[in-house]
Amino acid sequence: MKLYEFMGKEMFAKFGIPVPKGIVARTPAEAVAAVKEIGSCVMKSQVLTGKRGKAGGISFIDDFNQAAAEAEKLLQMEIGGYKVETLLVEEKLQIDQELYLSITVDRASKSPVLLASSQGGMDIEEVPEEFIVKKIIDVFIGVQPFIARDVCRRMGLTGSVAKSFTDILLKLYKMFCEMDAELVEINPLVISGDKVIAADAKVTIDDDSLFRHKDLPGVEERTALEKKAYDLGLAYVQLDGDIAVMANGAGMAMATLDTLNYYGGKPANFLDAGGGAGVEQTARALELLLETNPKVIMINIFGGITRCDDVASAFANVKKSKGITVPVVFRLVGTNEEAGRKILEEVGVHAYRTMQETAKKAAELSEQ
Amino acid sequence: MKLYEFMGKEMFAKFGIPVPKGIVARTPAEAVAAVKEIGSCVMKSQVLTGKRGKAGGISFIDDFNQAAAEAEKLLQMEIGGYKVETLLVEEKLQIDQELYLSITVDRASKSPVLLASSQGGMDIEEVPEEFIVKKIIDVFIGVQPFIARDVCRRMGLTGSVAKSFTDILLKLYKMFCEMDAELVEINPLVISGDKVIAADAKVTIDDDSLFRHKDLPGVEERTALEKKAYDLGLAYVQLDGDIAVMANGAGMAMATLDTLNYYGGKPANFLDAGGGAGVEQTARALELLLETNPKVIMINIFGGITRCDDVASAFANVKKSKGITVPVVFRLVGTNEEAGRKILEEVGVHAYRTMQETAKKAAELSEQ
Amino acid sequence: MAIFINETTKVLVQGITGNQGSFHTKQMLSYGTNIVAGVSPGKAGREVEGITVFDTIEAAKEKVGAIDASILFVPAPFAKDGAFESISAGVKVVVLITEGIPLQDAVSIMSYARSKGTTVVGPNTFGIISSGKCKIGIMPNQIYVPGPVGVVARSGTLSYEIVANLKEAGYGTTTVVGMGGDRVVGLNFIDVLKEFEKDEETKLVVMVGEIGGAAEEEAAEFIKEKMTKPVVAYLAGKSAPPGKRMGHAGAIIERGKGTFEGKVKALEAAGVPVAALPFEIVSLIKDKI
Amino acid sequence: MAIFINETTKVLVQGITGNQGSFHTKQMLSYGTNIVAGVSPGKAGREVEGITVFDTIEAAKEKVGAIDASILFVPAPFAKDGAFESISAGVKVVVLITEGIPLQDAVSIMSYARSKGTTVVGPNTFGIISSGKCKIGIMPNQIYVPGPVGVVARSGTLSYEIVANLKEAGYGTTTVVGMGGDRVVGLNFIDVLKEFEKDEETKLVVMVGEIGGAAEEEAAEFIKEKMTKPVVAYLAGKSAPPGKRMGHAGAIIERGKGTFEGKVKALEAAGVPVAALPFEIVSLIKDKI
Repeated sequence: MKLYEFMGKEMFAKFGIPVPKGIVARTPAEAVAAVKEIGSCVMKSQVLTGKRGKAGGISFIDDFNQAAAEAEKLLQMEIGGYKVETLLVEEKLQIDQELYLSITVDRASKSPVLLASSQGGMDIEEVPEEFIVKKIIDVFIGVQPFIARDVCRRMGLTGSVAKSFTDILLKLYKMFCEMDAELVEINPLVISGDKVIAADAKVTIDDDSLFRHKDLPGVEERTALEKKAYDLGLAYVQLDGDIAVMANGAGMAMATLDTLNYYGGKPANFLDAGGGAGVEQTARALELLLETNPKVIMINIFGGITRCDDVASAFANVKKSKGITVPVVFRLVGTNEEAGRKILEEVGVHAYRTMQETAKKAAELSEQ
Repeated sequence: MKLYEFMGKEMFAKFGIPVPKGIVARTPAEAVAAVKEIGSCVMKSQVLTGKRGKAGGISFIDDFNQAAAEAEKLLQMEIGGYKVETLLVEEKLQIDQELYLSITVDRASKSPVLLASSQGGMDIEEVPEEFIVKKIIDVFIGVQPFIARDVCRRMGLTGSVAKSFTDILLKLYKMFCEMDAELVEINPLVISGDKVIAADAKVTIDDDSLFRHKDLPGVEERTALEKKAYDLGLAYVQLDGDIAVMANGAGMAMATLDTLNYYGGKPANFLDAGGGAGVEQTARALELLLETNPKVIMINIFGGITRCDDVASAFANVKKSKGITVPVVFRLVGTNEEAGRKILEEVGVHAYRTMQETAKKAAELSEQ
Repeated sequence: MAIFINETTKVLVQGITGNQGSFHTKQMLSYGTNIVAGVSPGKAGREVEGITVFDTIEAAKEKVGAIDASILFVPAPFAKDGAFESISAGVKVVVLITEGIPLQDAVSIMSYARSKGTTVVGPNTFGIISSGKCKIGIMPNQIYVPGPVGVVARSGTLSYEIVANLKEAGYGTTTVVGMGGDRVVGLNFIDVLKEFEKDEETKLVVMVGEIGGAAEEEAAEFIKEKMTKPVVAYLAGKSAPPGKRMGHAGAIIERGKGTFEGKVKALEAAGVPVAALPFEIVSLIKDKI
Repeated sequence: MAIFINETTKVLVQGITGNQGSFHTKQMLSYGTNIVAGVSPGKAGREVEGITVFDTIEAAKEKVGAIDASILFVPAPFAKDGAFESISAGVKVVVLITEGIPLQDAVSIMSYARSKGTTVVGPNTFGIISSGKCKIGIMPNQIYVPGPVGVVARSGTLSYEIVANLKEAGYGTTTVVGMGGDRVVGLNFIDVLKEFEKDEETKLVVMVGEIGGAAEEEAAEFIKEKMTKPVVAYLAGKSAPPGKRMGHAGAIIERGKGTFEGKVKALEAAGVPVAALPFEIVSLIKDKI
């Protein structure tokens, strides 16, 4: 779950990481009040995407009279597909240098990895490798002062700036661990006089850990349909074809799309019904697909932890209760296959055995 | 640093470990007031030693009128050499079973070790091995629920008692780590109905860690002289002979006592002047020895990190400023030996080269 | 021979009394897996499919001796504790079926496993199977028959598809390893390729990869330099739109890395033919075995 | 030959700019130790006795390459961080001179060291010296001359005493190891005895123990079963009153264990003659070498 900048900064503040003075505003009137309190400031649109500066989503307010108009303008913007609904009105910082600092998890080493650079700011992705300090963190010892010292050395930080940076780094790692973050990123981390301040905040909390962070406010970046699927425990991505696809397993779902494409079919979605979906969940998944009004439905099940009879029962139930008018092309093999085929036959559906013939049939039907 | 029971229990409470309701009393009047508030209770003398129950240091008060007399009695006791200065007046618990639980550090595995028994209480040291559950803790993962489950299983705890015990164990380990304890011990840990309550508390905080626990109140169990030595950074133990002994290194100090004994000398103390003692500290150590009015002083220095010239200078300074009237037998070899010998000769002291001749001479002088 | 597990492997099932635990215990037993004990806290003394249930692994060890491998059917919030229990008990292969384990729990599990020399399969895996010898996982029994092909896959059902195709074409498998779909998993392609290279029975390896991450690219490097046995690959996700989550946290395409084209290029440069559809694998291996 | 360190060992000094750090750097250099770098945070660019000072070990490694061993003259509150730095940098032998390191810091250091395969000497040790080859510690140079005796001691000055006695009697030493006086130290007698048993130059081993703990008793067991070379011992504390702290946290006599008599009994049963006074060691080894 991605957090908005203002939420990330609230979290920073809670962990003792310095952030600029700021007020959240959801209307132009609130923004004006915020500007009144803060004075010369920067107005930042709160969206779950990067590059908002380049998109015009950040305004500098020197003249108090601009405030209302700027806020209105920003609150009407859409950036990277996200409508701007919230602004963060922040004091303007004196910027002497922009640093970069982040912690995420590295697949290869299976450990947290710390990235830092003395050349932070908008173009961090173009900074040459030699100016990026990378440290793999051993979780048994975490980020220790000696690691911070070496990061400072390589960034060329000394004196009180190094001290403040070290303090921020240690706290950021603590937050990363305690909040189950997937990513914490500060870009830029600003040197302002002898202070070091987090001028931005990009925080992503691991969705799988949310059960132990019940106090966090929810942030939704899914479409309504995707959200519905997520709540059902399904991985769903909307695409622009006309064949609704359900498969179990993400790899299998991808392979199903690949195969459909190969035969000229156009998938309407990616839907991974999950490893251990039972009757109830599978039925919900089917209902979801029906809502999208596809031309054809293709179901591709290779039962492992998913049992073929469960999927077949779910299908039969939905067919009986809701009625399914579009053609359904079914593939069903694996655990409890025979029982599943029998259930399908009872509701008049023949199940194919291979993915090829299923995909081919689905593609053909969608052409009609 | 050993904590009094009442301090240990305050710490338990802070970490969420259940303790009986209790009030600290330092006078009979305070004790009476406490009894008034708590009702039927147990009055426990607060001393830094075990076996106080067997020594009569614990009174059960059922009749309110006994309170003053019992408190007075307890406050006049001395148990294991410790004067009783404080009482803990506690509610009486219904005791269904007494358990034992402790965490300390195991030398051999260099790790924390957890000890638990379903047969807690006064005679824990006589409980057969098979009723003691011992778990070496890997500090990288700490005490995890699976460890607690296995401890409960082996202790025969189930249901809500197992749940409470697990909760206490996890919190006790947290306290052990965060408070830099050398030992945390609960004996007995009482099962009272469906509750589990720490009826006693034995907590020792690592002296070397006190710099990060500045908020802890000090507890002193040293004699005045030992305290003085401790404050000087010296390890000092009073013995009953007449030869004051100073050596550097604990092993060397012990060997010096052994050698003195061998030659019939009687050491008045054990004093390890420490590895890296400088001029100032050595001078303080000497002054300390002079205060004990010994018959002879034996100084046994093998310089390593301790430099012979530093020790000699310290001696010369003290001799010049305070005057030393008792005979001093000096042994001085090792780092900067020649410089040291020269300084000693300037104040008229000859330094021996071997421990044997030094100890022999000291023993002889003490006989005169 | 086989890799990681074989007919002598003594297996323990954690979470054996649950729905999935008991169902798959039955399936594994019927495949011939040597399951020696089950664990479910608070359920000691029960039996599941004839297997005795214990409260803890230590309790099981007291009765049945050392455990070689374990499989966890434990809900995500408790999976770390369960995995720690296995690792701490000296189990050498731990199979984590559980989906949705918090990322940092997975990091902790892998660190602890590394410090103890334990091999972790998963999390979010279908498991591992040495055909005809030992199955520790949730894959459908009937498609795994002994033969010369080693299979290593990121994705479960997709590997079933391919193993079933292989079987129909007359090719059996030595060991099939599911690495797991999560961002942090215990094994990478290289770990498994190394074992296949050493295994005498394995004559050819099929890699089943997907878009996202750099595991396939790193594997390509290893194959080029160290593998003498032929390797073929199938990669899923050719038609996936870039930048969208496709269910596996691992399958996020980030910053241009991990694209289908990049992976194909790397693998082909290492002499690994890449199938763009799963059923093409069979024709790719025909001349090589 | 020698154990743990020898003439090729590249040594780094942590805390080199401090009083003790600079004094002992000079002493070690004059003994012939191959010191390649020093570290003192914030002091990069200085020189101490001709040795370049760096801010961090990583910085030092960039200039001088891999470090084999390090010695810490770092105040107790910062010793854990310093030791972690060495271990993390891949240093294989870390000598912790520092006294008064918090117990749980020592526990963390030892755990981390174990996970990385690092040998820790100390804390609260005089160090380790391979005579005529390499000294990493604070012991007085002049008494260490090459010869056939290996020495392992809990206590520093006491070992000087014995090594000096040996030298005067004409016996030099291979390696002298100070285990350190704290309750938790990196090496125990057995770790060191194993190395001496393997070392060709070592013909006989002197153990210098003291009351408290069970290290001597465990060593006795090991000697009985595994050592072919003769071992003699001196134990300090025969006349120590029971139950009193004698300076080393390690030397507390607890619950009847670790007594002088018990240790002597265990060692003699293992064929190890025990001297009750340090200068008796020389006569004990006369017939054995």
